[in-house]
Amino acid sequence: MNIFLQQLINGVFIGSVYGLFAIGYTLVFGVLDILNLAHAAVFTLGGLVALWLVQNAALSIWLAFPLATLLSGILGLVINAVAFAPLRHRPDTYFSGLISSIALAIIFESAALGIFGARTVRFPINTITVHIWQVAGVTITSLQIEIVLIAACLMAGLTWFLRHSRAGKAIRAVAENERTARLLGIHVDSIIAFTFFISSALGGAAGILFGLYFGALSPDMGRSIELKGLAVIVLGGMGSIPGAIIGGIAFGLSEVLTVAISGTSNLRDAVAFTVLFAILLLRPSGLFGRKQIRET
Amino acid sequence: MDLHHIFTQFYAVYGSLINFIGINSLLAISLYVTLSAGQLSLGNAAFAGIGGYTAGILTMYLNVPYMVALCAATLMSGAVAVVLGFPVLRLRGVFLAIATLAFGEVVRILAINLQITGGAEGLTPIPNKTQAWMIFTALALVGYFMAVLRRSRIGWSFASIREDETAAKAMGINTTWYKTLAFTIGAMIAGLAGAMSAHLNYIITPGEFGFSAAVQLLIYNIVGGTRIWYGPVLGAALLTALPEILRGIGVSAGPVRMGVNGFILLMVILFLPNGLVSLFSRRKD
Amino acid sequence: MALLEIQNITRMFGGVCALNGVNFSVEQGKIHGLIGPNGAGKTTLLNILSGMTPPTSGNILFSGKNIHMLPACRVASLGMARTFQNIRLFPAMTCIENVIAGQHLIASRPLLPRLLQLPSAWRQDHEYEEDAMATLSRVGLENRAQVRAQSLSYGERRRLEIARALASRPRLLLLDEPVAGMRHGEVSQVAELVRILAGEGMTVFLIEHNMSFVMALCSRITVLNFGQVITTGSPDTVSRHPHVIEAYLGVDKSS
Amino acid sequence: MKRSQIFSMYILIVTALFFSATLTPAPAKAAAPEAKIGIVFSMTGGAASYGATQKNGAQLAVDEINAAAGATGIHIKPFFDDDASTPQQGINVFKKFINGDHVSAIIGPTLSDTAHVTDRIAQASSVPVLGVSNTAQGITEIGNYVFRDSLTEAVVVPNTIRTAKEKFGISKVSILYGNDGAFTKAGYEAFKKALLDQKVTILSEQTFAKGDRDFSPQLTEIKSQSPDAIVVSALVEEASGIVSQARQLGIPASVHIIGGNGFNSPSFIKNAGSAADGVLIGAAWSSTASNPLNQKFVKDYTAKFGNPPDQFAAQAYAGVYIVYDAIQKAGTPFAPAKIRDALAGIKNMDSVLGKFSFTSGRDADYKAVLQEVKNGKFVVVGE
Repeated sequence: MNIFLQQLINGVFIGSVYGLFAIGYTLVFGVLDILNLAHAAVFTLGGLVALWLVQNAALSIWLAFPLATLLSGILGLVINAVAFAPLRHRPDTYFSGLISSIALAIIFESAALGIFGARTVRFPINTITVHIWQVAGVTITSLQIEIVLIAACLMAGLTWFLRHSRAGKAIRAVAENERTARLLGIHVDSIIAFTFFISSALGGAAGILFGLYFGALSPDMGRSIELKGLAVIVLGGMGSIPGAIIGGIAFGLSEVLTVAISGTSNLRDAVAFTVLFAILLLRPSGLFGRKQIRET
Repeated sequence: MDLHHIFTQFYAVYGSLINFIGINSLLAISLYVTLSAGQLSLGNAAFAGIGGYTAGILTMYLNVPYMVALCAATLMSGAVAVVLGFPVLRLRGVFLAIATLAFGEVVRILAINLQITGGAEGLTPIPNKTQAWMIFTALALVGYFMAVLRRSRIGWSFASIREDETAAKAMGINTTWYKTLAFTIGAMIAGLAGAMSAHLNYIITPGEFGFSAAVQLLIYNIVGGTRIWYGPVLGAALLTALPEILRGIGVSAGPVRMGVNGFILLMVILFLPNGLVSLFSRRKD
Repeated sequence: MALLEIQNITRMFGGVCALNGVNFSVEQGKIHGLIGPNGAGKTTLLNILSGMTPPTSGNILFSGKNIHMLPACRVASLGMARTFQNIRLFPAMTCIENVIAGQHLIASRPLLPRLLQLPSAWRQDHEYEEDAMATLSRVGLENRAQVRAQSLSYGERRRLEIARALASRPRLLLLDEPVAGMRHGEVSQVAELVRILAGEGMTVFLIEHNMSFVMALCSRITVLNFGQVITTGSPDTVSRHPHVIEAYLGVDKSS
Repeated sequence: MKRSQIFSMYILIVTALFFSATLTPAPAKAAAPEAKIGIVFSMTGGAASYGATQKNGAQLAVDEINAAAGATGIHIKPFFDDDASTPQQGINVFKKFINGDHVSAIIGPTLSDTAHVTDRIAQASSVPVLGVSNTAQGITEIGNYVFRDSLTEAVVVPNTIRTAKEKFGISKVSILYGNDGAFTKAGYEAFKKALLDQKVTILSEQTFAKGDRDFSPQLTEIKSQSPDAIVVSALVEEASGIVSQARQLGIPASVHIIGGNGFNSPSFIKNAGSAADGVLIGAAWSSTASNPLNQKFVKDYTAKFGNPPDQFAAQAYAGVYIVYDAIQKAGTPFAPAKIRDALAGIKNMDSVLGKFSFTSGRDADYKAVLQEVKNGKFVVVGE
């Protein structure tokens, strides 16, 4: 029995990291109907910048984490200014926005390769003290709990922010209908820039937590989570924050259970993409999505 | 040194590069066809994989003649495209892209786990049958076909669907049928290119058909320009030769080349929306 | 003889009843108007007629054939063409290209003869281009043939969309607010064009808010309000009908 | 212009050319003979981290050789290039080396997938190619111009399993391997054959994909089977993740972890931290091997590049010396065919890898080594 429990914990843990990555991804899609494919590169750079702060600037992780998250947010502003704002008024904006974000992702990855080198590196051993507990035959580490808590706080914080704060409501208004939002006096351009700031900050934070737990950061670490992030936001419903959180946990669990049941993980990714494929065809609005997505 | 020697010297060094330009141009056109009907598909790299594996298996295990293997590969990719097309082509825009991307990843994972496709090491040794003239004859024929298609009823229907699918329906265009046709023609050309490439490199590995390969085809189209069929060919030729050009200028191997690639794409999408081909095409924009 | 018979068409969007038991018919070779306040369900009805949206219940007979289940492209191929309220032109194409695209149903343009470069193929193309130019000149856009649709003026776009609809030589032309936003001169030009088309035997069914245009042009008018037909008849009888006045001008409390 | 004037002008030009050629500031003696060697590794793409250390090892060897060769000895003129971890780019580089630069020998490429394709071109143009990190089957079978100085897993692994059985009494194991890379798949096949040959029961076979970082599902399964040891075929990024997560999941230290070539790098110990202790690594080279050439190499490399060398750097370094030794035996830096014959004839040459010779099939032949990680250092268990 405790193996199943252990797998459950593994699934919830990795699912919360997927969820944290996905809410930034889906936030931008919700507002602009465009996929920001540079998001995975921000995930990578967030982790590497935090590592640099801890190693070279000798900051404690509890200072480096918020600072690197902030820097990732600023990177988000750059992404918006360079890749999305200039294209907003073009007829094929969803298409060209996709391409410009791919271009930025390539540039960011080559910058990471150039600055931080190709080697896989990790946070110094004593960055964070890790206690390992054996509870009813199931092992949980303090780091796991801290990460799940931080992820949960960020997700809850974002949900509260969108529902109750003025800026949050403005973001939802722009997501609903940009022209009407403009009529109501919302400064749409700065709200969109602000959305990129939050989205990239969350993406960077997910990268730092991922690097911290798995002890492996490299310029191409964003690649494997990019496709899974895509599957999570489609599963959860494009543009829906609760969908991304629940989708992330569900996706993490499905990955872990596929391995547990089939005993081998070569089918793991195949299952993930087949599920994604099926959802797109049968229920493209996903679990919680509400956008009119399929027919014209 | 007489001209002949200079040419053989140039071809000896850059022969394989020229072949890759030809293959990548064919792959770029395969995506151009689908884009010309307004369908953003990221599955053409996977169709190239299907074509490559089909032809490779036929020539390696059943030593089927090369030309027959090419035709079989083209038809196989087309058949898979028709089956995949009907469910997938009801999706719009970025959702179609994600669905075809998921299909591409499933193909890649299957190729890794199946025995007949040679698993992770890839299918090898595939007899080296592809010659340069074959690639460029195919490219010329496909190019001619594209130019003529543009002026036929099919071409006008693709263009109408690309501009506005609803209006196209109201004009009597059976959009489902024509979208599937664009998707299938693209898949067949990709299958042909994949089969030729497999017989050029002795080997075909699953890694060549994943997400980044599909995105690369999209980049050829965007940089080249998707308004006219030889736009993507221009994009494919430039970006395939870029590493050699950069080496020639003395840009050291490593991240800088990758950065230059990304930078060119960004400049094109920001300042040259209709791609390089719009620089010297006479159409007033 | 009725070309188009609409038999108690109903359409529900979730709980909202957009159309409720609509019944009327459109005579062959006549100009039929459909008027009613905003939100009466006019465009929804047009979408149902053209096969864009399936009705919840009811039938549509087009020269006797039941078409309410057919998709838009099949309906169009039976000889019905339409324009859109918010103008759906092909922006990146020039005017002549828009009209050539509109010839889809009548221009076969087979691929094989073109591949073989047969002279008959190019002659055929030339003929179709001339036909497209003729259609353009009917709407007064012959000197704007090579201009991109996206750089046309509002009135010109409306006329180009009518030209594109005419390109497939339809038997029934559905116009969704053809003169909305046009200057007076252009309105009378369109009215003249529609009169000529009807004269040539084409049946025209149009939705319009410009009352003088409708009253002058249409031989029969149907008034729609809250998804129900108030009345169908000649312009005079309709303009004096109490419910029509009430729907437009509201009830006179004093009387 | 009269014919005679043209003729005299002609003579003038020819003599001017002749004198200028001899008076060009050539060094006093004829230039020292130069052997042109093409060296191609993956500087970008998936295998970039291996290409980087390989280039360092090769560069160090080239600098040492050119310094030692002095004015008269044969110098090495290296042509470094990047195959971007793809067969396509590898072909372009090989063609440029052979037809453009007319190199006499080639070292590389990094990945076996690329070698499968590029080595055929070297064979067809009869230019000897020495792989320094290709361990998959079917590489040296391509032809008599294809060599490699990297011990294949098929040689290293049986020795590892035998020693592990004798020393730690291992009878039942679980296997965990990366199934979408030629390097890790080849390692898995060698381990499986060795385990079956030596009658070790295999409880289960778990797989993961390149780039994966989360191994807890597989490790939880393995933990429930309580094996004597976990046999892992992985690259270094995955290896450190697997080991640290295994210990974090509570798999006791009594359950040994046995790794292949992929583990043999200082970044494995750095990244895995204390979890690396007790891990057994069968490898083709050890940084703590006592042979003096090796000690000097480790000291010089660490001084020059700031971090200790890994197996990939060592095999690249040895590869340059092997090719140089063959060029010296062939007596001329320009005849690829003679260099090939000299390479084939190398027997018991002293190198950082130990007493090195080529087998008849042109594979590497020297003593593999089993290492155990003890408080942060590789310790050689049994020769």
